[in-house]
Amino acid sequence: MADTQTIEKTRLQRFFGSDIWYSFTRHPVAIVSAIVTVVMILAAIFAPYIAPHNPFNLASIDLMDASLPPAWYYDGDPKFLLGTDDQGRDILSTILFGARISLLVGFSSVIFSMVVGIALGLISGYVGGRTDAIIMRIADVQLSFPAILIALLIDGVARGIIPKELHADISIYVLIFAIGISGWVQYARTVRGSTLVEKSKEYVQAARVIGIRPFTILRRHILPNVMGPVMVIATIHLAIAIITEATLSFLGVGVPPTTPSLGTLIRIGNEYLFSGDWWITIFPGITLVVLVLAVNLLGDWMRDALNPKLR
Amino acid sequence: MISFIFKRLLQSIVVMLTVALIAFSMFRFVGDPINNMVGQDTSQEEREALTERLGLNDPFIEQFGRFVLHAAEGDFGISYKYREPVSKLIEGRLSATLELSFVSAVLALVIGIPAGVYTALRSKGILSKGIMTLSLIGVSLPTFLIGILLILFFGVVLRWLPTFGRGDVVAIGWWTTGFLTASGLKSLILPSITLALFQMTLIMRLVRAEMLEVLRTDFVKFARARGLPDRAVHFKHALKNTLVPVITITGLQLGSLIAFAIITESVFQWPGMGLLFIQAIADVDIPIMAAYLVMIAFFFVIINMVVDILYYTVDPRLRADSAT
Amino acid sequence: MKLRTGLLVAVAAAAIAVAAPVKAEIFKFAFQGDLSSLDPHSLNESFLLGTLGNVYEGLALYDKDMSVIPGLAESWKLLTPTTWEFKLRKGVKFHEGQDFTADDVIFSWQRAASEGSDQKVRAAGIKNITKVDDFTIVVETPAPNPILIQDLPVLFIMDKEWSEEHGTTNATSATGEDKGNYANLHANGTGPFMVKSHQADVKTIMLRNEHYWKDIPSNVTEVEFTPIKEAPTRVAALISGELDLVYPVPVQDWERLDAAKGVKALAGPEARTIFLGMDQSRDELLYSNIKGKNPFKDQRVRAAFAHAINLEAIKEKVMRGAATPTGEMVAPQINGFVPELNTPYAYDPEMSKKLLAEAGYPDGFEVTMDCPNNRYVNDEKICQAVTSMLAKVGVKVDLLAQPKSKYFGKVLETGGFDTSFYLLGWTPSTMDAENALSSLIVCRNKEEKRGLFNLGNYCNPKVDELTAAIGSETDQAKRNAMIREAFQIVKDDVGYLPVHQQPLSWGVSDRVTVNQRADNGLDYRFVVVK
Amino acid sequence: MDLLNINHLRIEFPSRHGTVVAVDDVSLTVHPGEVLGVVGESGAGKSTIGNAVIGLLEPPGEMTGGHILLKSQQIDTLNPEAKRKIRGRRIGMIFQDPLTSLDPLQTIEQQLVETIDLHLKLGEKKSQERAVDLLRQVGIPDPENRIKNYPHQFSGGMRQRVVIALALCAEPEVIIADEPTTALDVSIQAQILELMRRLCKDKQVGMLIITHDMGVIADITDRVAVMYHGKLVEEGTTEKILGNPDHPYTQSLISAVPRPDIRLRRFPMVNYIEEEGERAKNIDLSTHWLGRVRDYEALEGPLLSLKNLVMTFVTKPALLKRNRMTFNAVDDVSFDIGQGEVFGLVGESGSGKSTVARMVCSLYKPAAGAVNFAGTDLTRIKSENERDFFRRQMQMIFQDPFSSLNGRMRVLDIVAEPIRFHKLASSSREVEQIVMDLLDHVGLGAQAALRFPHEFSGGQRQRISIARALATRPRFLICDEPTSALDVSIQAQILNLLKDLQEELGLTMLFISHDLPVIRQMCDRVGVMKTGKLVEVSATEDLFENPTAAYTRELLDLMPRLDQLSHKGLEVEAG
Repeated sequence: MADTQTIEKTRLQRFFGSDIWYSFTRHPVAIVSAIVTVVMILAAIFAPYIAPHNPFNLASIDLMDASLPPAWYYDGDPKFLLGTDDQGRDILSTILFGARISLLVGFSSVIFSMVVGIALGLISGYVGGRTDAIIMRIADVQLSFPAILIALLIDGVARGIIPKELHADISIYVLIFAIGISGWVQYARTVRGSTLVEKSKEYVQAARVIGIRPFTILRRHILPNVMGPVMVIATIHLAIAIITEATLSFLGVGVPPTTPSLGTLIRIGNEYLFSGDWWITIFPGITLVVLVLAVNLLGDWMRDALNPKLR
Repeated sequence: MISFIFKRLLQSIVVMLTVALIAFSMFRFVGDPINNMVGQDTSQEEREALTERLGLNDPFIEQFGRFVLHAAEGDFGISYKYREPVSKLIEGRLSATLELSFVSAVLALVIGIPAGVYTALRSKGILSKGIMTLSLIGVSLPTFLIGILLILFFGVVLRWLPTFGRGDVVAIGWWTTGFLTASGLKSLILPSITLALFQMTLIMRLVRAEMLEVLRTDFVKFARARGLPDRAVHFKHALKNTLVPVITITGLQLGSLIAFAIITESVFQWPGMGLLFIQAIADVDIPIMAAYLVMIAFFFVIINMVVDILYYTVDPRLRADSAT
Repeated sequence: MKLRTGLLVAVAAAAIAVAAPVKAEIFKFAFQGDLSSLDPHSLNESFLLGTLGNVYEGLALYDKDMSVIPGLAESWKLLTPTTWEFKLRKGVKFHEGQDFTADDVIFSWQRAASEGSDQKVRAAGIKNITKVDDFTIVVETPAPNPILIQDLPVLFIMDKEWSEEHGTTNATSATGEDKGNYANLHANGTGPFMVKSHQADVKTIMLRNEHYWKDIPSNVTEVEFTPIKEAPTRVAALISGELDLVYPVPVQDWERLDAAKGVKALAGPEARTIFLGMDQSRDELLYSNIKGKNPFKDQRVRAAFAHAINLEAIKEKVMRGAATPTGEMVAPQINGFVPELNTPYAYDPEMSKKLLAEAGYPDGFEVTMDCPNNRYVNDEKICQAVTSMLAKVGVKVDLLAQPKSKYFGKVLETGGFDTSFYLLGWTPSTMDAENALSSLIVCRNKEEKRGLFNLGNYCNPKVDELTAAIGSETDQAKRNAMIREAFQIVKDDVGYLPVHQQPLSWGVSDRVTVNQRADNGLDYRFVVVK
Repeated sequence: MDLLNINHLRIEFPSRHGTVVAVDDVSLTVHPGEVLGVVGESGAGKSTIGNAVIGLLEPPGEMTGGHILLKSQQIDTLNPEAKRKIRGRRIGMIFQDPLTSLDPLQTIEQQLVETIDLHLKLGEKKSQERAVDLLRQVGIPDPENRIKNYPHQFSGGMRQRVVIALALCAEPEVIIADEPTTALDVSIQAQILELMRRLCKDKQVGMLIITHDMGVIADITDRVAVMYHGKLVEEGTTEKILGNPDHPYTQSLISAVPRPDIRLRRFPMVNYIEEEGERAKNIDLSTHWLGRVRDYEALEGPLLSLKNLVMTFVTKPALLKRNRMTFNAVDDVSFDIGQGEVFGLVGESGSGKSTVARMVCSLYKPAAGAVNFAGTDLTRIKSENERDFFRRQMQMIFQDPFSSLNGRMRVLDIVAEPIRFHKLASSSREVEQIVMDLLDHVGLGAQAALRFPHEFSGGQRQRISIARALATRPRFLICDEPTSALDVSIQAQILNLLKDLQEELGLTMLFISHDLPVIRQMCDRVGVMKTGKLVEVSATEDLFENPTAAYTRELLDLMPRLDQLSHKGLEVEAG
């Protein structure tokens, strides 16, 4: 028994021993984008502590500071490194807080569609028959409603049925729901596909011979084995979700400008592109591009490393 | 084959009805249309009278029934805002959106597929890595920002291309086309690029992924073993097999072009259905919204059917199945 | 039909013929909204009326400075306090050749009052019209109406026979009962320009009416209008030289326009006053953390708000110096404007805090503010600025900014005046202070249709009395005195918080000169292409 | 005169774990009209040689030594274009799986003509004629019409014929066949091998057959080269190698081949490649949990008795019943298995033998008939909980050791799962102990418990699934092709293990295989299945010595004759 301890490997060790990790260490691009992503996520999480100002604290905003250029310009104010927007908010801070919201929306909606998609995918893949047919039909209908349209409608409905005074508070959840609900199909289809493959494998039959109940089989046996491709989709979906949020904010749907996301910042800034206050758009724009690009590149590498069929 | 198409048709109708139902049940919540139909000092009584006459007080199912019956005859009612038959409005906008989507689709395919093939064949090459990264930047920027930057650069700074609209169009029956005039073609450039970028990237990546799959298969290896030159292996065998799965997804993607056009159209003031729709949402012009969504669904089912038929013609295995 | 097209062609041909020496001058412009209909009675909305004002005309017209001058009526006089006599202009022809007579006036008035018309309110200002002869009519008003004339420039005259021929004797209604009203897509007025083609929300082209009854200062032969919703696209189109005029232009883009060569910003104060309103009628605010009572009922709280808002800052930063801060509910262009009341409440946060403390809210309170985000110039930004300014005196404002359709659906009568604190803009459609008083300031009274836009229901009986008197006082001097008194009361009560007169903000190419009318209307007659 | 010379070939695969030498100093020679067999077990590097010869080494593999001569012209140094010209033209290649070797989107005509025209420049017309002619040569009936078909319209055997035709397109001098029959049924295999041998002789082509199957070797080759871990351990005439091998590896390999003609007690000396599991401690079954008397009531009569089992699959689903297309995978099958008996079920793929197994352990619900186990009809049981009681008594061992274990779970959890599920142990401590003992008992050693499946070889994995099967202390074990995915020597080990366990624990077994020799080694009685029907049931010895059913005789005739194999050191069981 003594030697078993030495043989035992923690999951972490396994990970670092794995081919994934190896191929990661061999991909400078992947490493860089991973670092960028992590840094941005951390920055977003700790925005309240690292941001020089709190753009959401209205009392601290002074309209007289509005539209100041970045600090290195002669009429810039050292207090505001990247300048201020039309309301006198510090761009750097708004970016930090904005990224926070964009990422919140992105992650939450991805998780949302992941949960829904995986659940439905597992069920229709494992149960098959009518259930499968029905779920897949729903998926088809859903597919004939492009993401943006769904989001637009759902937002419209939400604003219709939810008490108006709550809008500002719940708009972000509406957004998450709207973006999330439009994304589940891809997961469902992928998971269904790999579930069909896995369920025919003998380890599943072995479990059934033992008597394990379907739910346990799905949870303990199939789920872990279908997560690979899901993770890849999730990464790329995260990028798309963030962009979608931005796009929606352009169409006037989305979080209130008092608590702007990166997308909202860019939309607001758009109105100043011609007026020469370029920093109001460009800095959030760059942040968004870098973030999404990093996430996408990460997904790219993962796709090639795991090489699942993305269907 | 016939029975197959028939079955698909039935499905399509079901899908469209569902879409109509969902869409329709949502409209009741998007706001009160009356405010946009009257001026500021119109009295409450008149507003209520209008609501009544529009049948907005009828039970939901009744409204829906009415809508479906009329829609079946191609009558989507009268736009609240423009006070014209919606069918005429859409008729006037359809060609704009379709031409834009068409050009973008062609762009996306003509650039996307070869790029995908190239990056798959030279997956280690510097150039293809470059293409991959570059293509990502296209999807990392919100469409509207891309559009505005294009306008700013090519329209305002360089003054090469028009910044808005369709330019001069030629009417052929109710169909208006910008293909026949210089200004029409010039006006197409910026919007179609803006619209195509996203799909282009998706298609390219899809083709690449599939191609890599196919290149791993035995029959490709065997084709090599038969001494076939790379050209034949890649384009005669690999590519054809790649396209089979690509067809479906691409089909859907192109379908969503029509919907994505919303943003592009509002940035470039492109007089298409998307612009009409986004405008309608702001004005709560329910008949237009309903018609638009049904149209979109319609296009999707059509595209889906075309895709399936393509599938059958491309893949003999399916043909055999359908035969039995 | 055949005949008329013939006529039209003839007219057009003649137009070319006469214009022969002058070379074709095409004037292209864009506006943020679109021309939803060509029917002059379909919608009571400023852009629609302003644009159709070039095609149709009323008995009276606006001059460059919006002063009212004779139009299709050569002259008018008051017979009794409630009856007027109008002498109509002879020899005026509609675009399609029909003659203009008294019957057309009566018909148009009836049509304006018809089902589906959005001009009912104006039509209701007239009780009856009797035809004396083809070119003389007598108009009866329900009550003495000193400002009847103010309504006439937008009460457009259509041709009777033309309308009957095309079955458009009723105004275009949105209900679709009349599938596609002819007048909705076709126009036949007496104005200086005639519609050549119109595709809703896409493009409208108008031609010069060479047979206009008086000469047109403009040298424009063709006007091309395109709606462009997105501000950046609009501005880009102007700078890139594709258009001669775009409006509105975001005020922050002025510098850019002036910097760019070949274009400039054209600004001016609009007759519209932007103001903030507070719910002063309910015993408890709908959206506030104060329960059991309504802070806004306390004059000190309203005053505190007034002193907390830095109108100068809003002017400088939000409006880029383009607005005129004001303390009055009507603009200088409005008949009855009182210059000395125009000075805003002083910006004094300390005073504001003090007043709040006195009123029993030392730590302020919470309230939700309703705000449109696509109706007025930088409306949402103004609201944001206000929220942060009030935050500094301890009042926490939750901002609910929505597109105009949703916003009006909530705060107007339809939504049951569902608001506690809101931003609104108002241009008296009659260009007379009485309209502002009776719509915005008198106690709300559904039955008598008064104060229906007094969303917060500020209510002071004294003001009501005055307003009633003003409504029927025909002696201008007396009338203005009463208006002054009424506004003085409102100001002392702090019934409203006026913000500013918002600027007209146009972008114009150097190749044209235009006349910017205070109601943001574009009168093609005064467009000259260099 | 030599046709193909491979001299001191060395091929390396650099990898993150250091360079792997796949082929190490191998020299081979092929003469015209001669079939050289390269035999070895997985990982021996035999396929790599084939790829090297046609110049299609999978990256990152590279030739780091030796050279390859075709008609004494060195070809490994040629430029890619020149190599390509040789492929198909002078060296034909046949791959293992006919199902995936052909482009599904092109008719076989297109593929044939493409190749012919490419190499022989005959032009469209001539090429087509030649294509038809080739198909006729490889024995495809009605070639004129069949040539228009797509691959999916051919059966596996037919496709392999097409593949061969493709390989022969340009009259190559050498043909390299990599496991050409592994994916095929015995009967087809025989035909294909016959075809290949004939062609080889007629056309005086030199053939290099790469296989792991001694049967194939015995059937078709003239000379044999035995490879082990990339090295050539022995080469000689087929008789020599099979009849009287010198190298110990070859000997163990030969001794591990299941004999169709005799029944062995155990496979001797099969531990050359992989330690045949040594048990660290011999547990005393009389006292140990594993051997503890199971609470099954004794019963007389058979333990399992199948009555008129029928299984129906829907091939074309439809809403209306009459539109559905169905076929009976199992059609009216009945047989008994007495306690302690090992019953074999043999038949070709698609004969329905696995379906029977799955019905027995209620993975499938029979369309008709009864599965009586210990007197109870399992098909009548409604509640899952009630069924669990029987699930515990019967367990199953699957074919594919790679897919039969969940790669995400530790061996401990895999083996413990049934114990925990059926609550067969009181404490988790005890569970662990049991698992350790089980693993030790199947010859893996206790420390295996904490590893993950991917750290084990195929044989070891199969041991793990055996341990899992035993973990419910079953009285009845179903083995569905338990060794057909394993190398022959590993197979021998596993078969030994199963024999031992069966004796120790007095297990009753249903042993399913397509491989008659294996059946002969394992079973007491045998049932032969053909297309869902049971054609014969009889005691093993009778079946092999004097079969009654015609189909059985057919199968026996098609069996590769291995009579020239050496009997050195085998102990034959008294039949």
